[in-house]
Amino acid sequence: MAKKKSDNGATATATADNQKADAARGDADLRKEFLRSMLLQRRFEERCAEAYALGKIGGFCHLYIGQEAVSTGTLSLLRPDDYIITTYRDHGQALARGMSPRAVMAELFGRKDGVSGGKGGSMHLFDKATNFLGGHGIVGGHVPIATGVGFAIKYRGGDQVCICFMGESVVNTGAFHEALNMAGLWKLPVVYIIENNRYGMGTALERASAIHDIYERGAAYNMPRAQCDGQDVFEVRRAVAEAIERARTEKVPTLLEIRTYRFMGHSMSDAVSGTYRSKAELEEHLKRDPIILLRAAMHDAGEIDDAWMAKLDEDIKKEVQDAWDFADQSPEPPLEALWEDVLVDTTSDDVEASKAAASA
Amino acid sequence: MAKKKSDNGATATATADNQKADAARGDADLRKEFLRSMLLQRRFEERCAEAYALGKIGGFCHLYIGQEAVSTGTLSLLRPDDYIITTYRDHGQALARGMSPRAVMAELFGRKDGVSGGKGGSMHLFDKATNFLGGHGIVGGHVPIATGVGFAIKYRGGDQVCICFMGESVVNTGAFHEALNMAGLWKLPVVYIIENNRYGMGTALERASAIHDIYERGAAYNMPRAQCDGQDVFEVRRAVAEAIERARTEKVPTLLEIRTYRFMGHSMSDAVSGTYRSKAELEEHLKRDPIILLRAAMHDAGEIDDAWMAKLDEDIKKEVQDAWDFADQSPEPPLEALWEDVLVDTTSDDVEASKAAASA
Amino acid sequence: MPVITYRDALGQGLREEMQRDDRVFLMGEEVAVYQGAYKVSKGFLQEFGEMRVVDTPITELGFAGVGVGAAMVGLRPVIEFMTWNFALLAIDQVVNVAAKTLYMSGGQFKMPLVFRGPNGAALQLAAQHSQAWESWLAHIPGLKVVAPGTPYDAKGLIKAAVRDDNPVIVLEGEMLYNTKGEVPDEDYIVPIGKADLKREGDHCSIITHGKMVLVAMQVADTLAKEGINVDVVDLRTVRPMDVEAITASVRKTNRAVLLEEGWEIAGIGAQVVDYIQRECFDDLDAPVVRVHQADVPMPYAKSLEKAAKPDAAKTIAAVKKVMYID
Amino acid sequence: MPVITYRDALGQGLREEMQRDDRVFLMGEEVAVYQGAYKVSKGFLQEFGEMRVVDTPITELGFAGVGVGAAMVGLRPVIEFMTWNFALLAIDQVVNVAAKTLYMSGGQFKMPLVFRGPNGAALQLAAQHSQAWESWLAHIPGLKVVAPGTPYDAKGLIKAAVRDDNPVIVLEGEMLYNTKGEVPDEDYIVPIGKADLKREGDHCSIITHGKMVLVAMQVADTLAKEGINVDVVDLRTVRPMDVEAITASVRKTNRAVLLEEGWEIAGIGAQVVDYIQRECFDDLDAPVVRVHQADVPMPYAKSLEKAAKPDAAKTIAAVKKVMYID
Ligand SMILES: Cc1ncc(C[n+]2csc(CCOP(=O)(O)OP(=O)(O)O)c2C)c(N)n1
Ligand SMILES: Cc1ncc(C[n+]2csc(CCOP(=O)(O)OP(=O)(O)O)c2C)c(N)n1
Ligand SMILES: [Mg+2]
Ligand SMILES: [Mg+2]
Repeated sequence: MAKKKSDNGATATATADNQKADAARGDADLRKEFLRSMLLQRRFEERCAEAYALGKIGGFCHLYIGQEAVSTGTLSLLRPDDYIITTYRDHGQALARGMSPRAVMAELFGRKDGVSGGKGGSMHLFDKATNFLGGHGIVGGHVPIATGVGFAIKYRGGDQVCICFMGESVVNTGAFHEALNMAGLWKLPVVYIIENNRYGMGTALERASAIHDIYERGAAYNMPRAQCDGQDVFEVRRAVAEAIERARTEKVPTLLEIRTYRFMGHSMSDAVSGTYRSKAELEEHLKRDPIILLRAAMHDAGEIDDAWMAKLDEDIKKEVQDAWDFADQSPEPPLEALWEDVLVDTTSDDVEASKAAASA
Repeated sequence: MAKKKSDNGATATATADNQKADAARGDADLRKEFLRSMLLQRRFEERCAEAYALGKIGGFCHLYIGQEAVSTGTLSLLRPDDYIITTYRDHGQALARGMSPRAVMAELFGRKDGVSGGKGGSMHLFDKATNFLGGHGIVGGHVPIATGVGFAIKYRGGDQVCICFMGESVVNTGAFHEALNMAGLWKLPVVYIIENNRYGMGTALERASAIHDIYERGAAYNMPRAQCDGQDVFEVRRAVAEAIERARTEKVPTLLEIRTYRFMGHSMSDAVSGTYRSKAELEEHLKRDPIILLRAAMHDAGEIDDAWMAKLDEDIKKEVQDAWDFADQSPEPPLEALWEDVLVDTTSDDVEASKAAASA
Repeated sequence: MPVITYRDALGQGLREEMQRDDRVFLMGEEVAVYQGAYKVSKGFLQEFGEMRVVDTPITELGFAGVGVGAAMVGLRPVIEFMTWNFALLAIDQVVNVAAKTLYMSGGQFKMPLVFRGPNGAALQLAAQHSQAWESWLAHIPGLKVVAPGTPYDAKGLIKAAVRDDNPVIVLEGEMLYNTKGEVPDEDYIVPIGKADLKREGDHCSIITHGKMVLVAMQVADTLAKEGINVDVVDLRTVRPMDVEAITASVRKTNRAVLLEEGWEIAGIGAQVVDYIQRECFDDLDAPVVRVHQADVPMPYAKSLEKAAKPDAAKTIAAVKKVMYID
Repeated sequence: MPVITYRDALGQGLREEMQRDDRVFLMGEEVAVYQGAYKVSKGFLQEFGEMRVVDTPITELGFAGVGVGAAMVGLRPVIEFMTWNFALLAIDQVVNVAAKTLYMSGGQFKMPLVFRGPNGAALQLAAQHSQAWESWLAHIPGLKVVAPGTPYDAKGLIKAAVRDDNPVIVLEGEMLYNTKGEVPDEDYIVPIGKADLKREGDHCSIITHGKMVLVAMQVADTLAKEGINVDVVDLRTVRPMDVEAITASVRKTNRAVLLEEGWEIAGIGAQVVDYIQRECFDDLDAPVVRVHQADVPMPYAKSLEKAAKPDAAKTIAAVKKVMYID
């Protein structure tokens, strides 16, 4: 499963590959940062499950547990002015991008201090400050938007990139096809990242896609493409770094399939295993928990010990508890908010002023 | 341009290929039939242009001139119980399928005796008797319908096939992608035929698709695929025969790109050349007029002479004139027809009777 | 009579139709292995097999078209949209093909096809997942559109929909699936196009459909205690609409409140207002009042969502308004 | 004042906005090399280059989404749909993203985006190409929807649309492109949300928008000869609607005819009826009468098409009906 395939990119020599792998590992500080980032997501999601059971979070809620190496590995590479867009399974990415756990939790609680003012909820985290272009609820719907962001970058002659996360089911949607064709045609700086967790709700990839190595769909769009292991944060980082580099310098999009697994049900109403996947399958995958893998590697390398780890876990639990408390104390949005944000009251009459406002 | 590529099908030996090519040529009678079929389409379309100029045909009208070898080569292979579905550029295929020129012309004139009762017009020829499932106006919209027909054939355990014609622009639409993925996934007996006439309105293929050998899109759907010359009716017949055989016996869909050219403008309001293609390019392509190519081959083989050809042309002109006269004399649909056919008044309450009615 | 849920009533109706007619099949996302996103098709895969209970990739446009194609050549597909919000992606097939093919083909190709799934808001699903599409669908000639509000009507209408030789839209409700009611075990049909007077009263007509029927009944109960007796006209079908039932009620009560789940502008209620002013101009004692979702995308926060939705309190206020009570 | 076509008025307005603001670009099928399917963007490619005048593949859903993405990060896209019929394929982006992102993001991401193109029937284009979508689009909170009926309004509204920081739908008309009218050379805006009293009279209000404005003006001329003087209220914007202009006119004339191009059920006219009965209940001397397309898919045959479409004769009959003249 973890084997790496790469087509149409630079045909890397073994040495170059090793160099990249080293770069992807970063230094010990960075590795600690990875661990912190992944563990924060994990603990955050665990508390979300709890809050959901208590009725503090409502609606649909999709946890990211098991996939943390993808967000952490990817977002560790981004500049502040790069863009991210994703699906309803967005908590982990929001945190990895640096959104405050308080504001994210407050959003999930539907409160005024939530990132989206309590109006978006779990599926619709948005944050202008970090160029986080949302959590989107329609499967495939955000992929053309990513292409549009890539278009805007090219239009302005910038060297930003746009990262577009999606589940593996998305590759069967018309929106994906239309969006990737345009990105391939126009050479837009977008990295399309498929988080292939093997299931779209209860439908296994093999029952939904006519091909199973779905990164190969990139060929239809003349797009560099690759597949990598999503449980190894270094491997994610290496593969994404390559794609980002290509986008930033060569202005070429990439389709990257990252193979991961979701450890929880699809959403809060879905059992962890049973109908469509067996307990045995789940347990097999739990062995490749990305946090455990990284922790073990660092432990073996002597970079961390049990005490350090315990302390980290404690700190993070505190941080998440703080987020919970903050969210719990944040007020409900005022009733007037119902009528706000339907439309804005502004125009671009003064072009220069409005440009300045937009870039602010 | 005319070179043949084939992937993922049986890797044919040269001998087998030759045999197939021979079979595709048929006997002299069949070749005469081909010529007749293509010439009928050509003359019919020429008169449509005239009728359009006279205001007898209204709305959008897309002529098939230049592409006749595709319809003739393909439909010569179908059984009466096979299905055809196509786009708004449907006159040639309707005739090649055996719909009466009278009923087709009457439809274009918007008359009561038209195949669709005057309600469909040029873009919406339908004929239940020949399993002609329409002319469709939304680019890409009919491709999922073809997949549905394939599904129905499989559902009933039949050995029919469904032929789905489309322009090359269609391969960029989401509908195409979704439909072909399902056909590849479920192994449905559909032959998807791209009539690649190089332009979608004024947009050259290369400006719309990230890849230029568009039959390769089939790989994304694990679908056998091939490319062939569409100006040579034998070549069309050979390639389509292979695909139909595969659909009928192996129940496997095929994506076939047939490279052709449209000799007229996109529709009646579009100039033949100028804005998006040069006169020189057009003239180059006119040299490979499918009718002239076939006529020359038969002439060279001594199968026909000038007198035979003149007679054929005269007969066909008469037939088309007869269709025109018929259409001209056919009454306008009665005003009550406005309110008919919005809904039917029937139900499937008596299942057996309604099954019998459906298959009748 | 057995008391079962709306979910099971739909399932029972569908199952009976699949048993009696082997041309009927169910297709959609998660209908088979997963037993239905909302479990309407629980046990179907086991009973009917994978050719008749078909899981699709996430391709609303594509599988709606598959339904159209299969219907054109003689099958009777039931296409499930996991929710009608996602059906926007397929709306071209619904509107441009399913609704028009009979007409464009001069009556040659009928379209015995059902598109069904939950419509409207559930709880805190936010803007993209909380939309009620009946006025859009009712706008389109060539479709029939039903919106059952009770288990009885759900079974009867789904069966009528499957048997109808036209494309029928069935709008269900996520919030309705668990509601219970009496549903006969036997084979019966609720005719498409017929409203149902669910409650009789002289003071005012509440005209509604689908999920809001429950709210209207609740309102009727509450008002009855205050001595106000209302007609509850459940349209059941929003296209074609039972104009006679509407006008008969309004001619009796001389007052009407229109209650619907969706947005105001060009909603179903607007059309009913038009029928009423056209047919009952001299009968009306007060302007018709409409109750509907606030004219905003649905917010996530619980309090805001509640404020956005039509409910019993708003409906009671509307009834009192048309009765000039305050 | 120069007299130019509706087509050129749109082109002029768009060109001026592209000149004044380099964030504005035009994208769609055939807008560049082909000079526009209906030539609205004639010369644009030459003037603004291929980065600002962008031909797309046939991917309505895709390029609508590209517009959304570009708008979210600060550009001001103008997305052309070759016709609004094809926009059904993109409606998910229009409704679920363009209209909702500001709200869902709690006000963070505005959406300065124009979706434009011809709407409604032309001549004999048959069912799939002859549909008027204003009631669908007006149904959706988060959108503004304009439908200019004259060259003057076309230029003024397209400019207002481009400058607006919200998603604005511009419904043009294939049959309008060649119509002519006075259009100032200079920079001006027609405010979104304001109706225009295009003709004054005391006997009846004809309330309409878009392509039907021409028909209404023709009707007004004809009726004037018979001594019947009508108000012609051109809504210009169908969302948000200028309710005041509607009620002011109806309070004066006490009679209203609603003329629209689209289908009846839950059409724009139904909503206007609702506003009128709500606001002018005691002012009305007769039920409002609506004129609209026959409730059928559009047929191809010339005679049937004519019978299906709303026109002057039908409108005159409606005016006479509300005036109890026969
Ligand atoms: C167009 C559309 N259809 C259906 C749904 C319902 N739905 C939500 S998530 C989901 C599965 C998506 O799976 P995948 O893309 O693999 O992402 P994952 O949930 O595994 O992260 C489905 C069917 C939807 N939101 N949008
Ligand atoms: C969804 C959609 N978008 C746009 C159009 C307008 N349109 C009609 S034909 C056409 C070009 C199609 O080209 P192609 O598929 O190559 O077929 P050809 O006309 O060359 O036969 C376009 C853009 C349409 N009918 N449907
Ligand atoms: Mg998945
Ligand atoms: Mg073409």
